Amino acid sequence: MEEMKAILEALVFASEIPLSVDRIGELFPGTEKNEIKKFLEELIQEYEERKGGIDLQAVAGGYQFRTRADFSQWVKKLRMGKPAGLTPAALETLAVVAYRQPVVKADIDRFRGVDVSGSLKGLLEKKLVRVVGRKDVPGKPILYGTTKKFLEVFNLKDLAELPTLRELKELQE
Amino acid sequence: MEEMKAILEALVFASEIPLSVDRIGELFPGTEKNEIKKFLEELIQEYEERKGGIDLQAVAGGYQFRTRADFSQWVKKLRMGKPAGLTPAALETLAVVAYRQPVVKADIDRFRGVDVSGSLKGLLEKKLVRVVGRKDVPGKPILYGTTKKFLEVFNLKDLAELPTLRELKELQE
Amino acid sequence: MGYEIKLDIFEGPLDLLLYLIKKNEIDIYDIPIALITRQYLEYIEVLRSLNLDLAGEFLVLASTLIHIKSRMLLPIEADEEMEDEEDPRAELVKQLLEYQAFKEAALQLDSRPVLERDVFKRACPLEMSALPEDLEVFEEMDVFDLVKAFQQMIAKLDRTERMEIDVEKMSLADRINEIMDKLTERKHLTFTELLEERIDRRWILYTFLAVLELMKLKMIKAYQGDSFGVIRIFLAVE
Repeated sequence: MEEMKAILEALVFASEIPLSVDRIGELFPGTEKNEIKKFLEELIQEYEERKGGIDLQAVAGGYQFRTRADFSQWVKKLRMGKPAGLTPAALETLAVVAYRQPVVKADIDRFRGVDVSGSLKGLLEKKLVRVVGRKDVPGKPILYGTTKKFLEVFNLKDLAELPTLRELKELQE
Repeated sequence: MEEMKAILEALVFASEIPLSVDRIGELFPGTEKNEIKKFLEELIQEYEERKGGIDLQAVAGGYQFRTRADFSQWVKKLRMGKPAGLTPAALETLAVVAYRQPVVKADIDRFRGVDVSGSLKGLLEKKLVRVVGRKDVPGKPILYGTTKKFLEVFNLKDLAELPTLRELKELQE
Repeated sequence: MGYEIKLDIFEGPLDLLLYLIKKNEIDIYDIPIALITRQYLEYIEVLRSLNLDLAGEFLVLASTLIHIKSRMLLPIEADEEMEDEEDPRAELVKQLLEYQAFKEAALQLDSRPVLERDVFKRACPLEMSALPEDLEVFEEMDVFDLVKAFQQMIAKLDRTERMEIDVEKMSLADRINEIMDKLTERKHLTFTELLEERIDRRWILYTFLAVLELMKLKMIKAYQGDSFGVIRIFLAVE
């Protein structure tokens, strides 16, 4: 492949947004925009004729690689099993439960300085946190702890494997 | 292009992490993994011969599209020089972890002859190193190892692809 | 700050030593210790005069070198003993060779096509309709993030709220979870049953401490028939 065309392909592929001809032009001050455009149209043509899994498309004022629409069901299937992460709020709540367990919700609230109802519910649904028991005091508050799944997800043999705060602090000094 | 090959190309392109044959296998329960692998190897070959801007590569236990290394200067220009790369100190610490894993901090300190707290923390934050457990000796020190991201970042198929340490081999002989 | 500058010159005392050995074209297996010690100390002086904050490790190696030097100066009393006695430099040589190997390995790593430096992956997010997230699937998460989240939180709390959480406390949490699981399943248990006939002292200790903690938290109740009778443990709240 012609080098200029290959470079354009690399740029479009690595760009965080659909790449416009103007932006490319800034990188190649000596090159005519029409020429850049010609190369990109050639690439579009080539990908179309090849009938592979990806296409180069002109979208939103720029160029972008996309998977062929015919295969969207497969891509969706792949993405469905996409591992879900935790929000920072959920992670903080989880950290309090992990390190202070068994712990009542009021204590987690106090620790985080906000009402943790939402993130706690999410963690219970994700089966990272569970009800360990109830306290025999007025109101019989629920005590929360972490689950086996929590250990699995964080790749821990047991809770004693969790790094202690002191150990982390030592790293920072 | 054969449809199955085109679907595989779309999936690899769409995946945010290097896509493993096992994961693809889950989507195609009736298909032999060897067949999937064969198609992917064919794709690798095709991209190589095409000499375009992108290559398909086998990294970190999976497959991923990447820009050709020859064009790194252009992509860097496009991305406006986000500084990348590790300091020599971080690289040395990373090398010790990679070759000696699972390894405790005291051993990394000893191998490098300095306190590695700072660089170790940086590597943990960059997700190149992770906590893998505790060593079953008094004090139960934390054991560190490398991550999948380490393989991804350094373009390694797996840890076995790391070159053997020259001097250590000599020592053992 | 000074520490950072120093790191730009040598990655550590072993790095400096290795540099001196290479500069003098010395056989690493037969280091002329007097010469190297002198040069090493000179370099340290130079670094110091440049007002660079020398890390303690540089001084530790200096004293190791001096110690080796003095041992090599000691008269050898008998030839046979010489045979048995290890070369005082052996340990240092081993350390240097290991360090050198890792240093090389680090350079090799750096020479690979590094992601986001030499090669780049697709950066544009895929345009797709909203996808359901599968709640049952998780990527493996990093414990480091969890600890950091907790640490950042307690940093904001009063000093009285801060507490050290150590391995012992977490071992106790493990035991508490196990005991509560069993009790939920079996309604009541004896202390002996909790011990599962294991005689590991730590296990017995943690079981005992966990029972005490659970009683303190009013999560369980323990009853004893008579003063030497069986201790039965129940959930405090069904």
